[in-house]
Amino acid sequence: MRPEIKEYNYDWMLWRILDPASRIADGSLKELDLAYRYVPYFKGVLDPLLREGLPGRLFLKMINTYFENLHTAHAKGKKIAITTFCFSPAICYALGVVPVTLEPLTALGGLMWKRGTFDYLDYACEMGFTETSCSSQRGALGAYLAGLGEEIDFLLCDTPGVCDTNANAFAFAAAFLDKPFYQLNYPQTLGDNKTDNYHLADYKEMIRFMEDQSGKKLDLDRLRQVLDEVDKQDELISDLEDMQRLIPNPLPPMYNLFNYVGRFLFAGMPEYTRLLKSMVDKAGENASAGRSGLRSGKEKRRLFLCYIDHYSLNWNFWQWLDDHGIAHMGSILSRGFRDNVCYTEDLEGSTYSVDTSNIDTMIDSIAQMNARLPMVRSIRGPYDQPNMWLDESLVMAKVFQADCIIYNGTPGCRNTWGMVKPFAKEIEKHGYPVHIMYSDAFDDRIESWEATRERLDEFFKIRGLL
Amino acid sequence: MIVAGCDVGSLTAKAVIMEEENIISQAVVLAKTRPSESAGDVMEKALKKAGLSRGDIRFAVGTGYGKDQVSFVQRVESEISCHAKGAWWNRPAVRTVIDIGGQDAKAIQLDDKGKVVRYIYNDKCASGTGRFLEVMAEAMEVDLEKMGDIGKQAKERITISNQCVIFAETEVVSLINEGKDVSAIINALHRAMAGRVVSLARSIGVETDVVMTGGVAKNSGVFDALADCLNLPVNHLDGIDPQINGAVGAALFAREYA
Amino acid sequence: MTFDDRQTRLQDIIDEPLNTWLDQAVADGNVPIGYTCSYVPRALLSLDGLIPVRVRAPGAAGTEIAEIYLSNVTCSYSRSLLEFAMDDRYDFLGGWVFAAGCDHIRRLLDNLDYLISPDFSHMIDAPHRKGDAALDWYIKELDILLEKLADHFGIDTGEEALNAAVINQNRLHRSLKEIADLRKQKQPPISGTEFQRIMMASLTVPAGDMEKALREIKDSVARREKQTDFRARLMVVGGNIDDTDFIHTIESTGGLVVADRFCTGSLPGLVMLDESNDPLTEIAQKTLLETSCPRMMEDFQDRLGSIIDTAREYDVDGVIVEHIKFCDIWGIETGLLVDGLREAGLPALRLERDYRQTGEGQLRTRIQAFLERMNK
Amino acid sequence: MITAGCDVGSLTSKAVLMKNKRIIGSYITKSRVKPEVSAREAMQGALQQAGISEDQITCCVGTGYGREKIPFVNVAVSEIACHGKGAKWLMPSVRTIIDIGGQDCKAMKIDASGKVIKFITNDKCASGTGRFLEVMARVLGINIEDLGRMSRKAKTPVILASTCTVWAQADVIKYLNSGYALEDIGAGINTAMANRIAILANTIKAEKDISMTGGVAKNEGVVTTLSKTLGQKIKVARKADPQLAGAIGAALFAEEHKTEQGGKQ
Repeated sequence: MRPEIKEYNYDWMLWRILDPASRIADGSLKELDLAYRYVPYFKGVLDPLLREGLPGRLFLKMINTYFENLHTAHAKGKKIAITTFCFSPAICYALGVVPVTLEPLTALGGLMWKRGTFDYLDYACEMGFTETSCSSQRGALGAYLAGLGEEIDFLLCDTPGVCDTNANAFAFAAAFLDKPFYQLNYPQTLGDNKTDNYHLADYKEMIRFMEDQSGKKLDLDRLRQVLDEVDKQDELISDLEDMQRLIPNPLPPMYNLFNYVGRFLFAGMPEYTRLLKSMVDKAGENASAGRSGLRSGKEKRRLFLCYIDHYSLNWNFWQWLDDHGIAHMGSILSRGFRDNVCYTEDLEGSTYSVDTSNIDTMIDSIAQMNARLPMVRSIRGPYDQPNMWLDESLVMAKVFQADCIIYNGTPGCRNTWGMVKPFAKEIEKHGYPVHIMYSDAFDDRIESWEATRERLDEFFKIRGLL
Repeated sequence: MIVAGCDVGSLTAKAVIMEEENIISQAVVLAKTRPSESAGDVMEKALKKAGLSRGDIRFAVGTGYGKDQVSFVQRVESEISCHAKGAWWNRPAVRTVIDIGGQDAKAIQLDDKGKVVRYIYNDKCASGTGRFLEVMAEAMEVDLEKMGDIGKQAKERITISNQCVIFAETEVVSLINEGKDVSAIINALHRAMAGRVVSLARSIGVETDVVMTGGVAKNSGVFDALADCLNLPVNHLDGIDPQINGAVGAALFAREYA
Repeated sequence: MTFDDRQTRLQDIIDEPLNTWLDQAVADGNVPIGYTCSYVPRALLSLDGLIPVRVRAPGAAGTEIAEIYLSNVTCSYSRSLLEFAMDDRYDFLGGWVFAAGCDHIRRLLDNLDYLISPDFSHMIDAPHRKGDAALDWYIKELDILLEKLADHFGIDTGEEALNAAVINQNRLHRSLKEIADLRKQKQPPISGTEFQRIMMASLTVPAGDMEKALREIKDSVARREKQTDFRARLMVVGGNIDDTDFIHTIESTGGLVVADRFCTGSLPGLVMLDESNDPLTEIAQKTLLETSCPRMMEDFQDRLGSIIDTAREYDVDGVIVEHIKFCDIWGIETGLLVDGLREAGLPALRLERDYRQTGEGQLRTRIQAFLERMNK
Repeated sequence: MITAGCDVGSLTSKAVLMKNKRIIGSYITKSRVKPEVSAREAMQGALQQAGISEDQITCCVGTGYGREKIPFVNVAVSEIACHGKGAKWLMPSVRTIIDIGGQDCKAMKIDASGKVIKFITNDKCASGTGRFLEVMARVLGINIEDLGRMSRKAKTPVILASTCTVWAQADVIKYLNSGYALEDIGAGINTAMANRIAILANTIKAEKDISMTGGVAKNEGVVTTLSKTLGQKIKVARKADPQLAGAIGAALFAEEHKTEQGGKQ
C-alpha cells in the first residue's frame, strides 16, 4: 500500500467527503458550481445524485449520519461490529451497536475516489487473501486490516452455507485482528420447520453473543421501536415495488442503490424511513403523470438484474441505462421478501412478517427477516430449487414485466459464476434474453468500462432490444 | 451501386468493395497500432485494386474491434451481425457460424432468415483464439501458415493441459525439451483449440450447416479438428477468403443502408 | 510380491477412475458410489454392497466443456471432475454423494444434475460449525441420506449393518495407520510418494482388496532398506491432493514427505470410531468434530495447533502449505497458516497450484529454494 | 581460480566468468528452444569476451529454469538463491531484491551475508512478468525500451486489468481503439506491472535497501512507479548489468562450492 494512503482512515476520508457534500446539497446552484470547481472529479459523482432532488439529498445526509455515528460510537460508549450486506443491521441498532457493513462501504469508496479502493483491495492480498477472493469485502476490509478505520470490537457474519469467500473474509479478519467472531450458519433449505428452528436457535445464540460483547441486555422497547421502524420501511418499499410494476416504471435507476445502501446500513432507523418516504413521493409524482423515472421520461425497455446492479468506480452503468431509455427493474439483491410485497404470491412460505406482540414473536420476526435477505435466501442452495436463484429471478422478471435479464457480479463469486451458465440457458428458455457481464462490480481493473459498454451495446442491439 | 465494408480486427484489417451482388475488390493488411491507420491503408489497397477512388463508394460500414475509429464509414455494425450476414449471404443454408478471430472466438446461431438467434463469446481468455496460435508459432519457431500441414504429420497423440497462452508457451517449450515432435505438439494445440470452440458452440446448440470463418479457418489443422470434434461436416464459405467474411457482412449492410 | 511391484500395481490402480479391482467388484454386483469431501462419511457408503469411491480425475488434461458451464473461475478439481463425467468416464458409478463442503462442489453437483442428471445424486448439508445444534442437524442429514440410499438401492441400513461398517472401517484404518506411523522413524522405510499411493488406492478400491494389499505391504516394507539420502523431513498441508505427482515433485528435490494434513491424507483421514457407541451418532460426531477443515471458519487456532503438534510429532524440518487456485476456503487459510507456523518456529512455504500438475519446473525451483533457505 | 555461472532463463540466457569475485567475462543471449544450446551460446560468448578457454574454468554453477539441462555445470542452484547472492554482490547494502524474469516475478529478503531468508514468487500468472510487458509493447507497436519512457510523458495513465495478461491485452486494444494517448496507455501498463510487483514485495514486508534485478529493472516507468507505491527508493545496480544477477550469484556459488570441496580434501 502506498505510504500516503496510510495517512488517513478509510471511513474518515469518506466521512470528510460526505459531510461537506451533504451540506453543499442544500446550497444554491451558484454555490454548488463554485464548490465543484475545487472538486472536479467529485462533480461526476455528486451531480447525478443531486439531480434526483430530495431523495438524492436525503441519501447523502443519511450516509453522512451513518459515518458520523461510526466516528462518535466509541466516544458514546457504543461498540462497533463488522457485518456483511446480507445481514440485517436492525439487531445492531436494537442493541446500540454500530455496524460496519463492508460491501456498501467498498461500493461507496469506489464511487467517491478516483482510484477507487485498489490500494485496499491489494493490501488484503498482501496480508494473505487470494486474488481470486471476492472484491466486495476486500475493498473496505483491506482498510480495517491495515488499521485504517475505526477500531473494531467484534465481527458478525451470516454467510457460512451461503458464500464461502464472504464467510472466509470474516474468518480471516477475526483471526488477523484477533477479535471475537460470531457466524450464523445457514442450511441450504428454507421455510420448513426444521430449518426455521435451527435458524432461530442460532440467531438467539448470536443475540447472547452480542449482549456479552456490547455489555448491554437486549431492551424490549428498543427492539420494538426498531421493528416498528422496519415495519414502516417495509410498507414504503412495498409501495415502491408496486409502482415499479407500472409501465413505464416511475423509479429512476439510482433508487436501487438508495434502497440497497439504506437497508444494509440503516434498517430500522428513521433516516432510512425518511429517504424511502421521499422516494415514494417522487416516484408517485412520476406515476400519476404517467412519466418514466428515466431522465428522458421515455421507457424503451425494462431490465432486471439477477445479481449486482452497479459497475465499479462510477455511475456509468446507471447513466448508460438512463441514456438508452432502459428502466432499472431492480436487482435481486434489493428485494426484501416481506410478506406484503407484490412478488411473493408465487413464493409460498418463504417470506417473513413483523409481529411485535411479545419478545418471542419479535425475535422470531427479526430472525426470519435475516434468513430471507436476498443473497442468504436465493443463492445458498441448489440454483434450480424452489425459492432459489432461478425460481426467484423468473418470478421477478414476470412480476416486473422485464424484457431482459443481465448478470453482473465479480470473478470472486464462485457461487454465482459456478451456475450462471445453466441459469442463463434456463432463463432463455422462458424467453428472456440474458447477458452475462464479465466485469467486476467493485474493481474495474478486471474489465474496463469501454469493453463492458461495447458488449452491452451489442447485446441490446443484436437481441433486438434496442 | 458501389459499397464498402471495413473490418478492423486486433491482428488484421480487411476491406471489401461490392458492386451489386459481386465482390469487386478485397484487401487484408496487418493491423497497425492505430485502427484508423489500418482502416485507411486497407481501404486504399482495396480501392487501388478496383481502380476506384473514395468518391466512388456510395456507402461504407465498419466493424471489428476498431470500428469506432474508422473515419470514412457512415455506420458501424457489431462483428456478430456482420459475420452472420456475410455467412448467410454466401451460404443461405448456414445455421451455425463459428468464427475464430485474433482476440476472441464466437459461435453464432442463425434462423432461416439469417437473423441472429443466439451468440456466445469465449470467456475472457486468449486460449482458442488467433493470438493463441500466433504466440505458439513463435514459441516453436515455425511459421503460422505452415502450422496446419505440420500438425497433420503428427505420429504421437499428446495433450497440452495449460490453457493460459503464456503458460501454454512454457509447456510447449518444455515439451520440445523433452524431445517431443513439433508436429505432435501442434496437433495437440489444434485439438485443444477446436475442443474449446466446439464446447462453446454446443452450449448454444449447433445446427447444420456449420460454417467456419475468420483467419484461423485457413488453418486446415484446426478446421479438420473442429469437424472431427463436432462430428459434423464443417464448411468453408464458397469461393471467398474466410478472413474477409466480416467485411463482406459490413458491405452487405452498406448496401442496405445506401 | 515385492514392495516395489506392489507399488507399481497400486499406481496402475490409481491411474484409472475405474480400476481393475473396482471393475471386478462391480461385476460381482456391488454398487460403487462416487463421493468427494471429508464430510461424506465413507462408512455410510460401504453398507451392504455399496463401495465408496473418492472421485478423482487422474491425468486430466483440458477442461473445455467444464469451463463453459462451471466457468473458468472455479477450481480445476471440480472442473476436471465435470469434464470426466461429461466424457462418460464415471458412467460406472451407481450414484454421486457430495457434502456441501464448498461452493465449488455445491455448483459441481448443480452442473452434473443439469448436464448428465445421474440416477442418484445427493448433497449432505454439513453444518459450518460444531456444537450440539449442529450435530443434531448433521445426524438428521445423515439419516436422510440413509433413507434415500435404502429407497434407491434397496440396501439394509439398519443398526447392525452400520455397526459392521464401523468395525470394517476401523480395521482398514488400523492397518493404514500402522504404515503411516512408520514415517515417524528417523529413517522411514517408505517415501511420501509411496505412502500417498497407498492412501489413494485405499480411497478408490474395495476394502477387502485393500486389506489384502496392506498385509503384503506390511510384510515387504519390513524387509525394505530405509530412506537415507534426503535433505529434509517435510509435512504437506492443504486440501485435495489425490495423485502422487505433487508429492513426487517435492521429493524429487530431495525433501522427504513424512507427515500430512490434507483431505486425502492420513490425517485427519484415519479417524478411529468408538465401536461401543451408537454407530450413526459416533460417525456423525467424529466426522463433524475431527475433520479439521477451514470451511468451519471458526477455530482457526485449533487447526493451526493440530498442525504444529503433528509437525513436532513427526519431527519435520519444514511445512509446505498448498491450495488449488480459486479454492476459497484453503486459499484464505494458507495465508494465516504460513504466518502461524513461522511464529511457531517452523519454516513454511505457501504454494498455489492447479489440480493437474503444470509448470513442474517452477514448482521445483520454489521447493529447492525452500530447502536451501532451511540450509538443507 | 576462475569460476562460471550460467543462468538459462525462459527469455534470455546469461553466462558470467569470475576471477576472485571480479567479472572477467559475461554474455547475454536470447534463449533458444533447447536450454543446452542457449547455455552453450552464452558460455561461448563469455569465454570469448574473457579471452580464455573452457578448461580454465574450475567450477561452474547452473541456474534458471533450464539449470538441470545444462551439460557443463558441476552443481545446479535455484535462481532464488543465486539472485540473492548476485544482488548482494551488485549492491552490498541490499536487503530486499525484486527480480522480474520472463516467466515469473520473485521478491526475496536477504540477510547481511546475502542468504535468502524469505521469498515469494508469482509464477502461476503471467501478468507481473517480463512477458507481460513484451506482449503489451507488441500490441502498442513500440519496442520495450520506449515503453519505459512513456510514464514520464503521460498525463492521466489509464487503468488496466492487472490481473491477467490476456484481459489486459483486450483492454489495451480497447483503449487504443477509443483513441487514448499512447503515453497514457503505456503508463497504465507500467503502473499495472508495478502494482503486481508491489503486492509481492509488500507480502514479504520489503525493507530497504530495495534493489531490482532482471530485464524489467531497465524500465524506468515501472521502477519509479514501484518506488512511489512502496514509498522507498528502488536502487538499480550500476556495478554490472542487473540482468546478470542470477549468473553472478551462480559464479559466486561455484567459488564457494570449490573452496568447500578444497576444505574437505
